[in-house]
Order: sequence, then structure tokens, then C-alpha cells
Amino acid sequence: MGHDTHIHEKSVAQHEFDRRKNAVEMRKQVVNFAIMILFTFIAFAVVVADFSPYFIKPFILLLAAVQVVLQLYAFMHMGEKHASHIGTINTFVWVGAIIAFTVFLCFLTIIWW
Amino acid sequence: MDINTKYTPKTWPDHAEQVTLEGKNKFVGIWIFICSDIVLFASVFATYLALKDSGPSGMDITAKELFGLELAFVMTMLLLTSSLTSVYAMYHMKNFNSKGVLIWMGITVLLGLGFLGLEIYEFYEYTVHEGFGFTHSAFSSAFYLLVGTHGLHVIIGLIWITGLIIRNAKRGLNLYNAPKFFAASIYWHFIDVVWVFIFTVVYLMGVLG
Amino acid sequence: MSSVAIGNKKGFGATLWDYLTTVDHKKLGNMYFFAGLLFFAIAGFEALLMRIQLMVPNNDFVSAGLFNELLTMHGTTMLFLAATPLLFGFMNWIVPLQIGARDVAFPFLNSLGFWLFFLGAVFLHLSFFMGGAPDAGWTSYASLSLYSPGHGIDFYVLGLQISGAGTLISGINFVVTIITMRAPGMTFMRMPLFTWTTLIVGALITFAFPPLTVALFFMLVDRMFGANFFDHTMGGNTIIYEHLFWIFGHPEVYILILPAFGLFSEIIPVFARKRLFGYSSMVFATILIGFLGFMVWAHHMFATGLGPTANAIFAVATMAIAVPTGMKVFNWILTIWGGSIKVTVPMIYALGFIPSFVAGGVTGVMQAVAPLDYQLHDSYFIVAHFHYVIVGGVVLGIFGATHFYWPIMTNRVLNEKLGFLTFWTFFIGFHLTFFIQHFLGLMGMPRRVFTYQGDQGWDLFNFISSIGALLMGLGVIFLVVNMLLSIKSKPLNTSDYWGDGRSLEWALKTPVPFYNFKQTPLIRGYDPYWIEKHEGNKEGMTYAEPVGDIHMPNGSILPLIMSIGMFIAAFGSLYHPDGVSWSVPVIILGIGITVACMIIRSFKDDLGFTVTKEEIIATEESLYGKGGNK
Amino acid sequence: MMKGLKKWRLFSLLAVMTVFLSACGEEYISTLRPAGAVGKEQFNLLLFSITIMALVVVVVSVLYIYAFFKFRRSRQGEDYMPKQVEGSHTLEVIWTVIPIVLLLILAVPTLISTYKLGDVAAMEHVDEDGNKTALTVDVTAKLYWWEFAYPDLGIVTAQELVVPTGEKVYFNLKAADVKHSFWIPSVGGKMDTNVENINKFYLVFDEESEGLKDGVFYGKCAELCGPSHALMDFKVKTLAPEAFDAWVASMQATEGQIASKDSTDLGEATFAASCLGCHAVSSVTGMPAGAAMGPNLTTFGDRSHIAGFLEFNKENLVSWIKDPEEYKPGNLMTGAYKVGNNNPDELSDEEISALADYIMSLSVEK
Ligand code: HEA
Ligand code: HEA
Ligand code: HEC
Ligand code: CUA
Ligand SMILES: [Cu+2]
Repeated sequence: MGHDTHIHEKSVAQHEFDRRKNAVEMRKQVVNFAIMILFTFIAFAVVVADFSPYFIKPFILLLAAVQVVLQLYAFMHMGEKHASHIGTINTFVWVGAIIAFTVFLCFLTIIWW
Repeated sequence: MDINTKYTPKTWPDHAEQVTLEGKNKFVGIWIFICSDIVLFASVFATYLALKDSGPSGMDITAKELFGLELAFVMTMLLLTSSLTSVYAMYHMKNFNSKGVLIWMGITVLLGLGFLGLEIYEFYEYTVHEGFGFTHSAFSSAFYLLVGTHGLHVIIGLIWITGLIIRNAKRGLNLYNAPKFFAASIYWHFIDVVWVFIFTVVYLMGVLG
Repeated sequence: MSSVAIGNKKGFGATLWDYLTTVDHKKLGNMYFFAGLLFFAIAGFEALLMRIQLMVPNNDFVSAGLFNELLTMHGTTMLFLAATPLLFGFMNWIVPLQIGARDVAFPFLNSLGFWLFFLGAVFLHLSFFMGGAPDAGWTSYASLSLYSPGHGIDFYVLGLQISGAGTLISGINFVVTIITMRAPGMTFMRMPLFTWTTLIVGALITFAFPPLTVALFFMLVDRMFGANFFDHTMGGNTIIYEHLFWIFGHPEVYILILPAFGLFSEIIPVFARKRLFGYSSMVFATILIGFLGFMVWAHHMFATGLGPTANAIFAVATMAIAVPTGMKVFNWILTIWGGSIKVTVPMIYALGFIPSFVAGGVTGVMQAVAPLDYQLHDSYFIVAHFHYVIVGGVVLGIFGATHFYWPIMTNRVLNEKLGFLTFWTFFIGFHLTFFIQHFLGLMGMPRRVFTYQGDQGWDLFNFISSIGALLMGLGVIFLVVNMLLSIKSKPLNTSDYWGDGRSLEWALKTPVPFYNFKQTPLIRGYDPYWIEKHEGNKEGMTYAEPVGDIHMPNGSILPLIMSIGMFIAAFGSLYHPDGVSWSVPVIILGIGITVACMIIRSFKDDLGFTVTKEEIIATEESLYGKGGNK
Repeated sequence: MMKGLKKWRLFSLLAVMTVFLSACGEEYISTLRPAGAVGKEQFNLLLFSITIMALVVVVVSVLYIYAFFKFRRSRQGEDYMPKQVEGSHTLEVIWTVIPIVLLLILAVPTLISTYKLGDVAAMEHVDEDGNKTALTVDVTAKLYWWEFAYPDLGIVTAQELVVPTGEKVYFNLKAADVKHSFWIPSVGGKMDTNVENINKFYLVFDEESEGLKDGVFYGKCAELCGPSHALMDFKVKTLAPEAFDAWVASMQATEGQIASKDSTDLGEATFAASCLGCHAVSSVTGMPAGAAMGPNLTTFGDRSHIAGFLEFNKENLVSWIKDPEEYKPGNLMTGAYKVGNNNPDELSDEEISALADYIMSLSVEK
């Protein structure tokens, strides 16, 4: 533990570059956010618009799934390659999701009457 | 790691939240915790779906009649926006702008409070005006427990973030508190993820019947 | 802060304080181990009482109500409060050593996990003195547990909720530790198997405990706050409880057996003097068992009436688990094949384990045959099955590992003669008790019966079974005597006690200093210590860093106080349905204490302390004499 | 040749197993001596799976004992250094594939039987007149006793199930209070009685119970349901179809039978005063299934046991009425009336003795 941090001063160019990079990234996040808002609107809209439930249900579930993936990979940085141990984390999250999904599916299908 | 090391924007490392071992541990730790929370919510969700609309014989309140969309929509917007504001906070953390972190985290808290307020209002309406209390039926128990568990997560998140803001208001960013902010923001996003499912499955699909 | 007080004897008060506040994984390991042993003795004693009651037909040694309490507490205590903590003891002790870490990822949480577990366990056991223990079986199925009068079930729900939170915290802690804190060079595919199984078990805990938490919480609000999850007259459904319980319950049995597999995978290569056969397939099998464990829960519910489709799917899924388990069994056999087997006490446990566990495993597969399980379910056949896998797998694993790691844990050794005596008494007693129960089940004897009428053909077999149980009790007593004798014996001050140690923990000299390795070792392959030994490295290990300052976490009393807060809150909600006026204030008080501790914790930076190079050298000299650890 | 040999071994193993297993247990309770098609099918599955499992255990044990004896250090020499092998792909494949094959072989009969035993479609079949073709019994499990109603025949009984041999008998299973499980070991597997839904399954009874020790098969409650779970037994009387029809007719003939307060028989009068609220003495009650508070006593005189498990004699019956709690802790009859010799509203010894005589005289078979 401990002595793994030493102070390292960036060059001006590097510093400027990093700031720009961060800003670009932030703009991307805003776009992601816009997409999420849009999806939410669409989800509410199709329900209000009263389409056939056979269409609406899978459709809004799909929208929800996409939103969640966006959250996970954009806001929560699951896609960032250099974050520490991110591969392992990805594995854990998806295994968790599969288990959650199995429980869900079973409750909705074979084990319920 | 020395908490007293003063950083400048130029010496502030990339991924400051993950350069120390403690930071890495926090980062991995909050994720593993979220994994376990995923299964927790899955269990509550599955129960809700199994018990939806079921109550004592002759129960007259169903999801279709009970839920409205206006409130849910506003709540969704508040929570989604708070997700974005906490991303802003993390953006400022990258640039070593501790003021920015505090302000945006503060906005996040305000939005979260707004969400919570609406949720409490909603529960109050259902309980008092609709006669749909916690003990009314299996459906009501499942509903309040599902949405309430999410609400509890919101409360914990708010306390956590508020604590971080108060605690670090004066001392600026360092390698000791950066991971804490980061973990709190990831947790906050997760709350949003759960809400996406709640508004879809409980409210939207509830209104469909 | 950096006290180097080792070597000089501490007073009792100081030692106690040390243990109450410690965050050292080794001390917590000791605490888990001895708490687990205590509860093992209690639960084993309960089993003996049950077996005495069942020794002869129409016995009235214990009453019907008391029998159900013993039965419930035996199952609950054994699984949650004996086997799990004993295994946690080994994980705490050994895993950080095996991966070359100074401690676990969250030492504070490690201590919190222990105290939550322990106080939850104490809370559960208070029920015996406060109006009756839980009596609805360890599964506590909803209809009966809602019906059950008194506070027994409330104790069960709250006690398990608290200790379950502790287990979850510790599980996550192990996962993070293993992911982030491995020494340089220790890739995933160089990790010893015990570390691997700990990782997978941590994952299982992460994923399996939440459904239990949810199920117990539903039960809690149903019983104490008027909710209707399981009240069918209000639209509730008791089958939900069964599902949630078994979604947890089945992974739970693998939470128990996988670490035992890991322990045997450490023991066997050492005494066969041969590399573990098929390492990568062992790892793969571990992961697969863990994963499949989540897909089979309904095999406990074949008789519930889920319908043929569900039964068929879950039957086939269950059978699939036999394949990875078989891979492991054959790998162990092939490890001793061509080796040089030395029959020591740990090894004899490993050798006894293989056929016993296989016998238990194959009866599991028979139960997976759904139509056959209609006959076997809830009969003594099931009791035989799970004691075969649990006692023949988990308990033998724990006993074997106790002998195996005793030199590292206590710097003493357990007497070998007494060890063999323990093994044979326990082993023979075990088969005598449980083999015959298969037939009792097939002959129509249901489980969980407090007595039975004579002349149903069960009398003799029950008698034999009870005699076996007494033998097992004798075996446990031998073990305890052996431990007590050993504590009094001379310290070893050695390393690699068994001579053929392979993984990192054997490179350490005992007693292990509080910071473990004074320099973080460099891992150059699977079985790192073996590699160094056979390349003639006199240092013991190659190190990744020079001797330098070591940074260690501070101890804290807060985990204990936080747990006490939860303990107090539990009393409040226990008495809530009685309508006493103080229940809500007590709940608030308890939670308040816990939250206050959290606030104190977060408002005080805990940066740990630094052990300087000089202090390290001084410690080493006081432990091992001039020259330190060589 | 090899194949023939293997088969021969398998069969002899099976034969030995059959002989050994079926020597086990009593005919009226052991799953190893099945007395019906369902039980037989399950017994065959048992034999089949146990054979595979025995094979596995034997193979593992042989390998393991051989390795153990061959490679002892005492034989290898103290300094012997074994070769540090990493593994073997061929072996891995072998011990993955062989278990998979064995399990597939086991899975086939599993799936077939699961669907076969789960098939209750015939319950709904009707003949031209709209009468159900199959016999259905509604089983209601209650705290420590069983009610058996025959909805299509209009009769109810308790504690002793009476069924005809040689046909599929269908069951609707339900619990009235907490979960129980309905199990007749020697006839077939169990099924839970849940509180919120009705489970359906069928059994076949091939043997008449006449010649058995108590003239009945034993049934058990197989789900922990409280203190007296162990005592929640019931009995099964299987009759040839004609005998069954006769039994049904005499049960139906009890319609309207009632205990009268004004009876000269002290037992009957006491019964009417203290017991009739919970116990009916007519098999045709018109009550919905599961509504009765206590077991129907119409056929009490024909029982082989009291309260499902006590030996049937007057002494036991008197003691039971005096203090049911003593026999079945937690049962719901306790405290429903008073026993003693002081007050008029208490049941005196004399009254109880008369009561016992009265209910023992209730019978449709004598
Ligand atoms: C450590 C604990 C442990 C372990 C490891 C297992 C392992 C297994 N268990 Fe067990 N089980 C329990 C603990 C455990 N169980 C408990 C506590 C209960 C009762 C709970 C209660 O009701 O209170 C229970 C109940 C239980 C049931 C429910 C019975 C019922 O109530 O009706 C079933 C049904 O399928 C089952 C199946 C299995 C199977 C298939 C395995 C498999 O994992 C076994 C795999 C191993 C082998 C098969 C042996 C080695 C393999 C080979 C040598 C390869 C070749 C083999 C073949 C081709 C067959 N178990
Ligand atoms: C880890 C799990 C575990 C372990 C190790 C055991 C160990 C034993 N079990 Fe248990 N058992 C369960 C888990 C376990 N069991 C579960 C989950 C159930 C189901 C509960 C339910 O249905 O809800 C069960 C149920 C169960 C039953 C069935 C009860 C019934 O259905 O009616 C029986 C009956 O024989 C039994 C017996 C035994 C015996 C004789 C031992 C022996 O191996 C015990 C050996 C140990 C001792 C005998 C301790 C001796 C110690 C002393 C005597 C004190 C020593 C003194 C000092 C320390 C100073 N157990
Ligand atoms: C609360 C209602 C109630 C009353 C009143 C009551 N009983 Fe019962 N009785 C029961 C129940 C419930 C059982 C089943 C007990 C069990 O097996 O757990 C039972 C069982 C019995 C049995 C055994 C039944 C069998 O089929 O083996 C007899 C005999 C009996 N009662 C007689 C009587 C007599 C005589 C009286 C009056 C003095 C009486 N009961 C009053 C509820 C009642
Ligand atoms: Cu009814 Cu057990
Ligand atoms: Cu299982």
C-alpha cells in the first residue's frame, strides 16, 4: 500500500490537450444524455398514444435496455479500457445481469401459474 | 499516499480516483456492491410482477387505475438530469476544479431531493386519498417495497453525497477524497439505472394494465 | 501509532481491546475460526439431542416443540454460523498470504463483517432464553413461519438479516481483495486454487445473499409491520418465498463446498508432492459450478407443483452440475496418481473426502431425477444426501485444513496420533450415522419428525444412526482436546512446516508478523514457493521491492459499536408487533448509533500508519532472533 | 463381446440391487415395495439411477484406491520426486464426455416420466351424460388431519382414504392453514398441498390393502407443519372396484344422519351437545370441501387408528378425548370443550366413556 504515487508535472501542451480531451468527452456525455431524454419521451409518448400493448411492451422494454446500457457504458465508464480492473468488473456486472434476468424470466414463465 | 500533498491542475493525475490502491479498491468495491444490488432489485422486481394487481377477493384498485404518468414523468426527468449533473461534477474533478465538483454535486443533491419529495407526495396521495396503504393488499406491499427500496437508495445516496460535500468543502481535491466522489457518482448513476426499469415496468406497463 | 509491541506479553485488558478493535486479517481469521467452532459445537450438540430423541420409537426425551426448535437451530447454525465462519476463518488467514497482500482491501469492513455476523448469531441464540427459538426449519417456509406464534421466527429473520449483512460485506471484501491486491506477477491463472474458490465464493455471496435478504425482509414486514407478501387471503403468495429462499439456498451450498474443494486442492498436491493435475480445468470447473449453481434452485421444489415443464428443465440443469464436479474429482485422483503420497492427518482427511463426497454427490444426481424425487423429497434420503456432501465434504475439509494450517495460524502443531484417532472416530461415526439414513428415507421415513411409531421397520436403523452420531461427538471432543494440548505446546518458529509447501503462504516464517511479508514477493509462476525452492533460492522468495516503509491500516472500535447498534435496533423491531411503546424509539436508537458511527468514520480521515524500515527489522529480530526472517 | 459383457454386468448388478432393496422396509410404507403403477415407475427410476451411480462410485473408488496404494511414499522412497505433470487433454475430454453421456442416458427416462406423471388432462374427461369418467378426490390438509372429499360422489371422509384398485385416481390437493405434503410412500411420490393453489396429480393403487398388517397403507405428511407434523399420518384403504362401489353406496346412505341432543343414548346426546359443531356424523354434509372444523366421524368405527396414528381401542379413545394435547401437541381440538367431574358444562368420565362407545359404533361397513 501507499508509496505508489509520486507527483508528476504535465507539460503545458499535455495539460492543454488533456483539458480539451475532457471537454470533448463531456460534450459526448451531453449527447448521451440527450438520447436518454429522447428515449424517455418516446417511451411515455407511445404509452400515452395508446398503441397496441403487444407493440408497446417489448418496445419500451427495449428502450429501457438501451438506456441502461448507455448509462453503464457512458456515465458509469464501464467501457473505459484503462480504468483499473474494468474487464473483471464487466464480467461481474454481466454475470449479475444474467442471473437477474434468469430470475425474472423464470418468474414470468415456467415457474408461475 | 499523503493527504497533505497539494496538487495543481498540472500535477493532478489522470484518473486521480484510481491511482492509489485505496482508490482502486473503492472503484472495484462499489462495482461489486452494485452487482449485488442488481440481484437485490431483480428479486424485488420479480416479486412485484408476481403480485401485481393481486389482493383480497374483491379488491378494486388495480395498477391501471392507480398510476398516473405525469408525476412519474417529472420524477424521471429530475433523476435523469441529476445523473448528468453528477457527470459534470466528475468532469470538473478531472480538471482539478474542486469548486465545480462541489457545485455540481450540490445540484445533484437538489435534484435528488426534488425527486424524493415527489415520491413522498405520491405515496401520501396513494395512501391517504386512494386508500392504498402499505397493508392494503399484496399488490400494495409489493409496490411500496419496490419503489420504496429505490427511494431508500436515493436517501442513502443523498446523505452520502451531502456528507462528502460538507466534509470536503474546504480542503479541495486530493487523492484521498477523489475516489470517494467517484464512487458516490457511480452509485448515483446506478440509482438512475434502476429507476429506468421502475418507470418502464411499474408505471408505463402498469398504465397499460 | 506504530506499536511494535509483539514479543512483550500484553495484559488481558490490552489483548481484549486489541481483539475488539483489530482489523488485522489474521486476528479476524482467528476470531472467525473460534466463533465458528463454538457454534459448531452448539449445533452439533443440538444434533446429538435430536439423535438421542430419535434413537428409539415413541421417545419423549425432548418434546415436539423443542425438537422443532433444535432442528431449526441445528440447520441454521451449522450452515450460517458454523460452516461459513470456519471457512471464512481460513479465507481471512490464508488468502492474503497466498496472494502476497498486506491485508484485505477493506480492513475496516472486514472487522464490521465479523461483528455483524457474530452479534447476529448471538441475537439468534438469545431466542432460547427469550420465549422460544425459531421452529419452522432452516428453510422457514412462509405459511408455517407466518403461522408460528411467539417470537422464534422473528429472531430467525432478524438474526439472519444481521449476520447475512456481515457475510455479504465479507464476501464483497474478498472479491475486491483478490481482484486488486495480488502481488506483482500473480496473474489470475497463477492464483492458488483456494484463492480461486474464495473469489468464486465471494461472487456467489455477492449474487446469492440479496435474494435471501429480500425474502427475509418480506417475512419481516409481513410478521412485524402488517405487509401481505405471503398472506394468501390478501393476495400474497407463499411460493414466492420458496423461490427466493432457494435462489439463495442452492448457491449457499456451493458457498460451503467450493472453499472445501479449494482447501483439498491445496492439501493434496503438498502430500502427493506433485503439482495439482489439470489446474486450468479445475479453475474452469469452479467457475462453471458457481454459475450453474444459480440455474437449478427449483430442484428443491419438485414436489411444490410447478408443473412438468419447470421440473423437467430444472432436473436437466441440475444434472449438468455433476460434470464439472466430476472433473474436479478426477483431477484430484490424477494428482495423487504417480505422486509420492504421504499419509499425514490433513491428507487422510483428503483421502476420506473423495469417496464420501462422491457418494453424496451421486445421491444428489438421483434427487435431480424429478419423478424419483417425488419419493425422495422431504424424506431421510435427503438428510443422508446433504450430510454426505456437507460432513463428507465441508466438515472433513475444515478439519483437514485445521491440521494443515495450524502451524501457520498458531505457530504450533497438532498431535498426529490424536489427529488420526479423531479422524477415524469421526469418519466411522459419520458413515454409520448417515449411510443408513438413505434406507430410512427409502423405507418411507419423512424428515423433520420429532418421533415415529414403532413397527414401521425403522427402529433398528435409527438406533444405529444415533450410535454413529455419538461417535462423531467423541471425534469432535478429541479434536478440541488436541487443540487445547497444542496451544500449550512449544512454538515451532519455522517455515514450510510440511516440507513440501508449494504456494506463497509456506514461504513465511511463523509466527507471521502483522504486516505479513516484509517485502512484497514477486510471483514467477504457479506454485511460486515451490519454484523458488527448487531453484535453490535461499531467501525463500524473490522480492519485488527492497525493504522499505510499510503502510498499515488503523484498528477501530467502530465496527463493533455499529454492530451493537443493529443489535439494539433488532430488539426494537422484534417487539414491534406486541404493540409496546418503546419499540420504535429503540429501533431509531439502534439505527442512530450505527449511522452516528458511520458519520464519525467518514468525518475522521483514516490514513493508517507507517511501519518504518527500522521498526520492521526490530520486529523481525524480536520474532526470529538475530538476522530476522531468512 | 465387450458390449455383451458390460450388459451382463449391468443386469446382474441391477438384479442384486432389486433383491437387496426390496428386502427393505415394511410393505405398507416402504417405497421399495411399490403397490401401484406410479410407485413402480419411480422404483424403476430408482433402480436405474442407482445402478448408474453405483457404477460411478465403483469406478472412482477403484481408481482412487489403486492410486493410493500404488503411490504411497513408503513404497516410492522418501526422496522420490514425482514428475510435475500439468494435466492431460485426452483425459480431460474422457472424463467430461463419459459423465455427459451417462447423464443424457439418465435424462431420457427422467423427462418421459416427468411429463407422464404430470399429465392430469383425463381429470376433465366426461362421458356422454356429462359425468366425469375418472375418480377424483379433493384432499384438504389441515393442522394435523386430512379431509378426503369425493366431489362427484357427494361424500366426505377423513383420516382414512378409501379408493378403488386398478384405476387412476386423481387428486386435487390443497391446504387449509399451512403447507403440508401428501405422501403415500408405497403407492407413489408426494405432492405438496399449498395454501394458495390446487395441485393436481394421480396415483394408481394396484393392491388391495386387506392383507396388510393393519389392513391399510400408511400415508404421511411430508412437509414440516408444526409440532405434530410427525403425527399427521393418514391411512389408505384400497378396495376392489365392486367393494368400493358398495362402500360409496353405504356412505351416500348416511345422508341426513345426525346425532340428537334428545337421544336416550348418553354418548349421542353428549356428542350432539359438545362435538357436533366440529364433527359431522353424516358423510353427505353439503359443506364445501375444506370447510369442516374437525374430521368427519361417519366411518369412525371402521378406522384402524385414532387421530391417524393411535392404536384403535376404547382406552386410547377415552384418553384422546380427555386430553388431545397430550397426543398431538398444537392440535386444534384442544380446549374446544371442558373435561372434569365438577360442573355440568364439563365432560365427566362417564360421559366420555359413553361418547367413546357412541363414536366407535359409527360405521358403514358393519
Ligand atoms: C455442500 C452442500 C451440497 C452440495 C455440494 C450438494 C450437491 C448437489 N446436490 Fe444437494 N442439497 C444440499 C447440500 C448440497 N448439495 C442440502 C443442504 C440440501 C437440502 C436442503 C433442505 O431441503 O433442507 C440438498 C438438497 C438437494 C436436492 C433437493 C432434494 C429435495 O429436497 O427434494 C437436490 C435435487 O436435485 C440436490 C441435488 C444436488 C446435486 C445434483 C448436487 C451436485 O452438485 C453433486 C455433484 C457431484 C457428483 C455427482 C459427484 C462427483 C462426480 C463424478 C464422480 C462424475 C460422474 C458422476 C455422474 C455421471 C453422476 N440436493
Ligand atoms: C454444516 C452443516 C451441517 C452439519 C455439519 C451437520 C452435522 C450433523 N447433523 Fe445435521 N442438518 C443440517 C446441517 C448440518 N448437519 C441441516 C441444514 C439440516 C436440516 C435442518 C432442517 O430440516 O431444517 C440438518 C438436519 C439434521 C437431521 C435431521 C433432522 C430431521 O429432519 O428431523 C439430523 C438427524 O439425524 C442431523 C444430524 C446431524 C449430526 C448427527 C451431525 C454431526 O455431524 C454433528 C457432529 C458434531 C458434534 C456431535 C458436536 C460435538 C460437540 C460436543 C459434544 C461439544 C464438545 C464440547 C466442547 C467444545 C467443550 N442433522
Ligand atoms: C374445535 C372443534 C372440535 C371440537 C368441539 C371437537 N373436536 Fe374432535 N377433533 C377436532 C380436530 C381439529 C381433530 C383432528 C385433530 C388432529 O388429528 O390433529 C379432531 C379429532 C377427533 C377425533 C379423532 C378423529 C379420527 O378420525 O381419528 C375424535 C375421535 C374426536 N375428535 C372426538 C371428539 C369428541 C368426542 C368431541 C366432543 C367432546 C370433539 N371431538 C370435539 C376438532 C374438534
Ligand atoms: Cu402436515 Cu406436516
Ligand atoms: Cu440445491
